[in-house]
Amino acid sequence: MHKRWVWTWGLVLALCGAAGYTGYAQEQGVSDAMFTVNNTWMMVATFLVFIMHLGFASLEAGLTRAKNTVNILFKNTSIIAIGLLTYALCGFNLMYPGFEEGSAGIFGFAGFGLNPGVDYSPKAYADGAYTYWTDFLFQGMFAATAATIVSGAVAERIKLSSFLIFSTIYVAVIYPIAGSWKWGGGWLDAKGFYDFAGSTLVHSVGGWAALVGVLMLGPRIGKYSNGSIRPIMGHNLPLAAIGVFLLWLGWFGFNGGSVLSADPEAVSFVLVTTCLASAAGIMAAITTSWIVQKKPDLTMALNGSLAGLVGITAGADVVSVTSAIIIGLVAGVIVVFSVIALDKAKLDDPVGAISVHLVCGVWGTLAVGIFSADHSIVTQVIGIVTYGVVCVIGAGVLFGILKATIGLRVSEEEEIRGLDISEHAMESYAGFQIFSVQ
Amino acid sequence: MHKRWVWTWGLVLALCGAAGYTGYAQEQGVSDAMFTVNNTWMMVATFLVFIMHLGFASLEAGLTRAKNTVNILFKNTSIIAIGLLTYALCGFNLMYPGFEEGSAGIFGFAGFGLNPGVDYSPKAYADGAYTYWTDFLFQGMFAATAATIVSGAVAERIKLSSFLIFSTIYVAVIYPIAGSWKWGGGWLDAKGFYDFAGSTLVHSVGGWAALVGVLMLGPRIGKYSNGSIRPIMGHNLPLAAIGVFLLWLGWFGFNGGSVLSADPEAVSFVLVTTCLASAAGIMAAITTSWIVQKKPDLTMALNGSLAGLVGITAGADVVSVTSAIIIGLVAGVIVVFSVIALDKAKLDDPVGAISVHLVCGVWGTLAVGIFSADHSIVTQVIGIVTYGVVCVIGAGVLFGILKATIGLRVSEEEEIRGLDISEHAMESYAGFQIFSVQ
Amino acid sequence: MHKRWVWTWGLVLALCGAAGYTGYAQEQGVSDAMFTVNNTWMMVATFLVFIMHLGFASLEAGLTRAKNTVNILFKNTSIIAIGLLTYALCGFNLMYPGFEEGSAGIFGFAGFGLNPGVDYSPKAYADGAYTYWTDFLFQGMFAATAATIVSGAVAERIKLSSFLIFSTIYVAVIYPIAGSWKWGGGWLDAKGFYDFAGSTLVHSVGGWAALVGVLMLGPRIGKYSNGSIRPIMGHNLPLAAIGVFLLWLGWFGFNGGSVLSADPEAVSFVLVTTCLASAAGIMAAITTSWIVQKKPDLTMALNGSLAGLVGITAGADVVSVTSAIIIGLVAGVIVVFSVIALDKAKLDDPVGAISVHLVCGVWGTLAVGIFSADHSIVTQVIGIVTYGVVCVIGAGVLFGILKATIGLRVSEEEEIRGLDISEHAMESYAGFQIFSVQ
Amino acid sequence: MKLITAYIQPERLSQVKQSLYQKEVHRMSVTNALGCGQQKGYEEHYRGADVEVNLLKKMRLEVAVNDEFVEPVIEAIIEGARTGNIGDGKIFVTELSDCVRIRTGERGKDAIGG
Amino acid sequence: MKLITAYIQPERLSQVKQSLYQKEVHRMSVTNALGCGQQKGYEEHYRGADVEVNLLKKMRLEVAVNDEFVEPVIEAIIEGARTGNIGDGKIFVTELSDCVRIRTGERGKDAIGG
Amino acid sequence: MKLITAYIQPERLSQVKQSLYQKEVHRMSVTNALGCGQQKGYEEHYRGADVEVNLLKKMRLEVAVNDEFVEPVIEAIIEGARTGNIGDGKIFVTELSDCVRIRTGERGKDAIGG
Ligand SMILES: Nc1ncnc2c1ncn2[C@@H]1O[C@H](COP(=O)(O)OP(=O)(O)O)[C@@H](O)[C@H]1O
Ligand SMILES: Nc1ncnc2c1ncn2[C@@H]1O[C@H](COP(=O)(O)OP(=O)(O)O)[C@@H](O)[C@H]1O
Ligand SMILES: Nc1ncnc2c1ncn2[C@@H]1O[C@H](COP(=O)(O)OP(=O)(O)O)[C@@H](O)[C@H]1O
Repeated sequence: MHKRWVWTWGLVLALCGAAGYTGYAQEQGVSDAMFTVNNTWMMVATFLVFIMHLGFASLEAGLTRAKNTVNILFKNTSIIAIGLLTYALCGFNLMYPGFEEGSAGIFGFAGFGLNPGVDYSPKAYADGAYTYWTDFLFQGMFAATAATIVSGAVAERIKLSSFLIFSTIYVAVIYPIAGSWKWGGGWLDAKGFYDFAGSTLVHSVGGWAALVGVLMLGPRIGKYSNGSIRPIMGHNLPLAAIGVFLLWLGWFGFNGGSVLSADPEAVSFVLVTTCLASAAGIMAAITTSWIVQKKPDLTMALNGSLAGLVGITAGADVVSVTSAIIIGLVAGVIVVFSVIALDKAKLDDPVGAISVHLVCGVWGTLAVGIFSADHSIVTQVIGIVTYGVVCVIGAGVLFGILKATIGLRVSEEEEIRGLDISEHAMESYAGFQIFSVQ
Repeated sequence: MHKRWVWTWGLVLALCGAAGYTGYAQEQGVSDAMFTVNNTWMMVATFLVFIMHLGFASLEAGLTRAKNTVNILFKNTSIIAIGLLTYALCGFNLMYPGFEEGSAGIFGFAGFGLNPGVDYSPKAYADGAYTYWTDFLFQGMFAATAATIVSGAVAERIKLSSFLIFSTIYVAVIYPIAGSWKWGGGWLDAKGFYDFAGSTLVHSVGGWAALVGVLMLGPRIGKYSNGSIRPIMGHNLPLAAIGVFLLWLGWFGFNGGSVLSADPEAVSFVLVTTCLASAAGIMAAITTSWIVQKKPDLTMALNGSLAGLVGITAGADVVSVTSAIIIGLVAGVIVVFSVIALDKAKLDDPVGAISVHLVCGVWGTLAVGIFSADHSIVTQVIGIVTYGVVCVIGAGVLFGILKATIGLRVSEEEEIRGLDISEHAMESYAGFQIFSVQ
Repeated sequence: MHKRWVWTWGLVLALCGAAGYTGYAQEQGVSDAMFTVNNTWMMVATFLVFIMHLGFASLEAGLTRAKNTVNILFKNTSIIAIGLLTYALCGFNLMYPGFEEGSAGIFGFAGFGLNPGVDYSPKAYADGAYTYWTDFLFQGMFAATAATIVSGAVAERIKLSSFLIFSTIYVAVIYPIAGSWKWGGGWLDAKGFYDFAGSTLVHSVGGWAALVGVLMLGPRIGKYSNGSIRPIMGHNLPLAAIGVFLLWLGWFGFNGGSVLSADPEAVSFVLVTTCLASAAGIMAAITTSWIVQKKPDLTMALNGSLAGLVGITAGADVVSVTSAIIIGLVAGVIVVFSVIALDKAKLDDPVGAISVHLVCGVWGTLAVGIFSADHSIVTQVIGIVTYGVVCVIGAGVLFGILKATIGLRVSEEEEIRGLDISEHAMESYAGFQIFSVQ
Repeated sequence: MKLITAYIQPERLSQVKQSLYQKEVHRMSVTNALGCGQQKGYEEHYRGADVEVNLLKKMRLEVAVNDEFVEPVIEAIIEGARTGNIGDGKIFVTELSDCVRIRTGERGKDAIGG
Repeated sequence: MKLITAYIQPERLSQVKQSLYQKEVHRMSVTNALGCGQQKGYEEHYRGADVEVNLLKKMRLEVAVNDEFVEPVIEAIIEGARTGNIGDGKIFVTELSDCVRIRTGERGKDAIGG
Repeated sequence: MKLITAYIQPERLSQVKQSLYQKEVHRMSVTNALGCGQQKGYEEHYRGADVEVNLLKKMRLEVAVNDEFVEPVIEAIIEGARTGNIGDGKIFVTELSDCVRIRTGERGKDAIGG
């Protein structure tokens, strides 16, 4: 069975070579100890990606109002469950269907359920990089993040049931099929499109759906009134900050794990570009917001970190340290202007998901073509456009059917009272005096 | 000295064999690198179990009232300290006293303090799986969790001093002695009782004490009045959600570390069953609560995750993926009905500890007998009953003595004002306007 | 290029030998697998140190007022970005300038930017312990912590711009130069001064600056009025508790990673001394505060944990288990009295940073001389005094220039309204009714 | 018309509401307040320093009623709030010159109730 | 002088402020309150048990005015707060015996306004 | 009997309590409020958009007193709350028809104090 690592491996080796490091990885078979350390690393990376779900939950809850917090936490708790279960049921085998090498596959399906196969040998499965089970779990943790990205953008007004149905289908079918074109060894991979850890395959895929969701839902009541923008402030910025730090932590696994082995040079280099891009994103967003908004905005600093991280994700292993910093700086500037521009366009995205994941995801994917001599910007654009078209159509059709049937949005009264009471009949902070005039 | 790994090892190997994987682990001596990676993995697992203490603290604080938050945080901070210190003093050597192989031991004690012995060789200690120090720390982190489970159930009304005395003795003496019967290679182990990572040895042991505590303390003032149940809502659901995600994260180490080596196939398989059981628990609890309570309850979704995790803990390495999902689903249904039933029985457990840890702990232990052909349900019942009897008696005597001497419960006035003010003279959220009519 | 590991290595080996463990590490070249596991461990340690920044942010925010929370989160988010970027720019090469062996170096600089050099071989770089990139990132995560320590002490009244300028220079220049004297193989290292993981090099270096900052800023308005101390309570103790648990978690990497390889015996032993010191610190602080303050103080219990951790940091690898517990106990007692004494001296340190990091940092460094036969207390005192003098002067000059130019402190009106509104024009808990009469 | 303002212990609120319902009074407004009176406060300790807290949590009730309801409402509040302990609270009665129902614009006696 | 106290829906506050500004009334005090009236409450569910919530979030406005401003202020509040739905709120008017501006010590009519 | 209601700056509360204690007034009730008056508000910025905040945090004091205490209480509040800056606050005095102590059922003048 073809797995993602096969395609990535060559580039990792190329990088290692470039950095003056050749050696053990080329050996025919790795030692038992090497297999074990590789797999241990991939499991650690899995944990880190797992904790990103808490990061998203915290960030989204923190940047929205207290009357919708239960709802957001509920969605995020459901999504990780839905994501893992559907990935086990079909997602994994849709994303890695085992296209013939060089076949430019578009659709494949290796069957329902988890099954390593009769001739499964843990060590041989991925040439000693990880076991079948680790492979599934690592990829499964990725899958759910795409839906989580949507969650933040449509927060505070989407109907719970519609959101859950949307997420289930998006994550079970659309994400893995689209993913198979590159990581599954399909046609975009054959074309030379490059996306190391998912600026496009994960973040933009989530971001496009977020954009469609925001367009079809419309803004929250009171956000744009009489032509002016009335900010709706997040209710708990420490929670938002916890979210961002946990997301950064998770990114060590998201990018570091995408090396798909514990290769010391490759992984540690990726971690350095990842961290420096995040740091650069923070500084750029701070500076930009300080100049543009007159005061330094914490939420922009936090978004800046994520912008840098999303930006570096496509090319973390193929750009230089300096390029990584530049990618982060640009992402940090972009994210501030994008947030402001979307607001001007009356696209109401409470947490900045579109700016962070879609806009910076596109930027990061382009950046591979700009900063890496080995990749063509044209191919990158082809990949970006492909995912854009497919995701917009996919999300549009899904949201459209839901809108026409059970409805997408809660009633005005429910929205004003808050989704916690109307959808869950619960409060998130019982006893606290929380008053909101919005 | 006998250590837990000896008994578990055989089963891990059996599983590996079953999964078509044979190999390196049987070698006489593992390589230095293998020793190092095994030990590194076990240290990572230790960190993960450590962070469960923050998970418990957050969950318990989140599901109770703001006027008792300092008290809960204080208890959880104390317990980890008490747990580690007493485990170093005597717990470790009570739990792993080095019973003669096949001796069906009941009580043994290897002496006070930590001492690897004069002929200690790190690599030989556990055949290259981990060092003496890692062994102690990993097991020590487990020990304290048993007491933490009690903490949540008796919250908002137990006297701080009584709780601290109870926990110290329970964790220093009762938990390790009971644990020695299985993990220490004692008589229950000889009988073939199976509990992979502690559905019974940790969770039920905590859960039984929680049940006894709840029975002896009585409900919080105002919970059951005029024959009806008046819910006392948790004050901070984001905190509760953080707690559950951290607990799930910790479970990667709790179960994954219980393989007691970094064996790639065994550990990664255990992580997959663990995660899928948790995901299934969430979905089952959501569905059940949506049907039974008419609205989807976030706290039930969170409890569902833990229910699935506790349920899979006894058999994570010996059941199939499908069985793991079934175990999780059943646990998720059970936990909702158990919470409701306990409330009907006027057993006031603010955080659902009895339902999650005791009820699902029992279910998980039984499930090994049901879903694994290699284990007998009769032996599993013997184990469950044994621990039930011993823990109920042990906790009953301890709580009884405390009740008769210094008293178990704070005064009515102290309870109404809140334990934060009455026990600690502090507030947890100074400046916030928090009003509670309970 | 000389790196920190060279100097530490000898001691680690000495310890290993002492513990009856000899072996693989002395081999000429380590295997690829060993290199990979070593590097994987160091990367995990890096993540753990990273998460300390979230720990600091949470603790500091939790122990101060809600009206300054955005400001604190903003500072902490900036610092990690500033720390990593300046460490890449110059810090790393100032701290590890490659002093000639035995040259008793005072100042060296290996040039701007990151560059592993033309003859870089990942495995040869640190004899198979970690790559150049891991080395940079691990050390970079350390660097930023020194500035973060200051952040808490000067909170709620320092001007944002002044703080950011101070931190940038302190972390980019003073911390690495001072660090080079010991870890960079400079003159204090040659003298035999010992500081395993930074009781002095990190914690005291931060603590001295904190002390200078507190002295030059003066107390918060209303803290000391009419000769009496009016406590200004932290607004969110769950957040503070999250912070401390995350800091403890981070310390597994801070101390465990300072072994600078995955050596099973050395690392696991360090983790045991670290954890037991923390546990002892908690119990001692609880007991002391219960006696002295009449009620058990949660914030003291939390500070006790950190006190124990800071105390053990200098000697975690060279003291016995029993000594570690004693060091922790003493630290736990010291921290309570230090907090009270500083308050009596009208030194207003909102989070206890001076007591935890400076006082216990000094204690921990002394303790190496007391509890380890291999180290001289005189040399330890020389080291302590050196760092004290240099940091006090360095921080004093920096703060002095800032005070004379742009000013150190916000206006009285800004302080009363809160830095969140005055510096950032944002609230941290929009909608919550938060009233403070201070 | 009168405006009755009462300060009661928070934990008595549901009891007081019950008593008012029994007197057919279904309209009221509640605010959180802090009260200082004969009731002893308590000490808080924080990091070695003490502070005396004498503003205790109370609930403030406001009920606007027509004159014939004044005594029944006072009785109902007393019935629901009295425990016999210091700190039970106080009731204040002031004259109400006018009352308007925003929804309908009704004024005076009709606006107060039903 | 009169003291006008109004309970309104929280989300109408900015509208009411706008209307008051248009009548040149720039001074007011706002408190959070919970109100119980004709408006139906809602049920909360928590871990299998239900609880009826009938204290709904309201804003309490206090505006002290000279007599000639009473009617304009009432009108302005109605204009800003009325949606026509149950729960729109109530306005209570009481007599004010005196008014003091703390900063200057001014008394009576002069202290109320500008 | 009179009901004295004062809006003051939050940070002056302990000062005001002190002054009242000196006049032997030990009973009062405090509520959090937001005030809008002559005092300038401030701008908040959030994610690129601005919002003008002109409801500033205030403390609302209520003191019920017998007539002879009215002037001393007003003086005490002024003494404790005055800084001379805009925003110092206002005091409103209304007539109190009755007062009841819930614990004892006492009425009128006796119920107010001690
Ligand atoms: N004169 C007063 N003015 C304003 N509020 C008062 C006054 N007297 C009592 N209160 C309120 O009533 C509450 C109860 O009063 P307290 O003197 O403690 O109890 P009791 O009336 O039973 O002796 C106080 O906390 C305060 O909120
Ligand atoms: N008699 C009253 N006394 C005190 N508050 C009242 C009274 N009547 C109404 N209120 C306040 O006004 C709010 C709106 O009243 P409600 O009866 O729900 O609406 P409407 O007046 O439109 O019928 C209530 O929630 C309550 O806060
Ligand atoms: N007419 C009024 N009605 C209600 N509250 C008022 C009135 N005038 C002032 N206040 C309250 O007093 C506070 C202080 O008033 P402000 O005009 O800012 O200061 P000053 O009285 O010193 O000029 C306001 O924030 C508001 O809470």
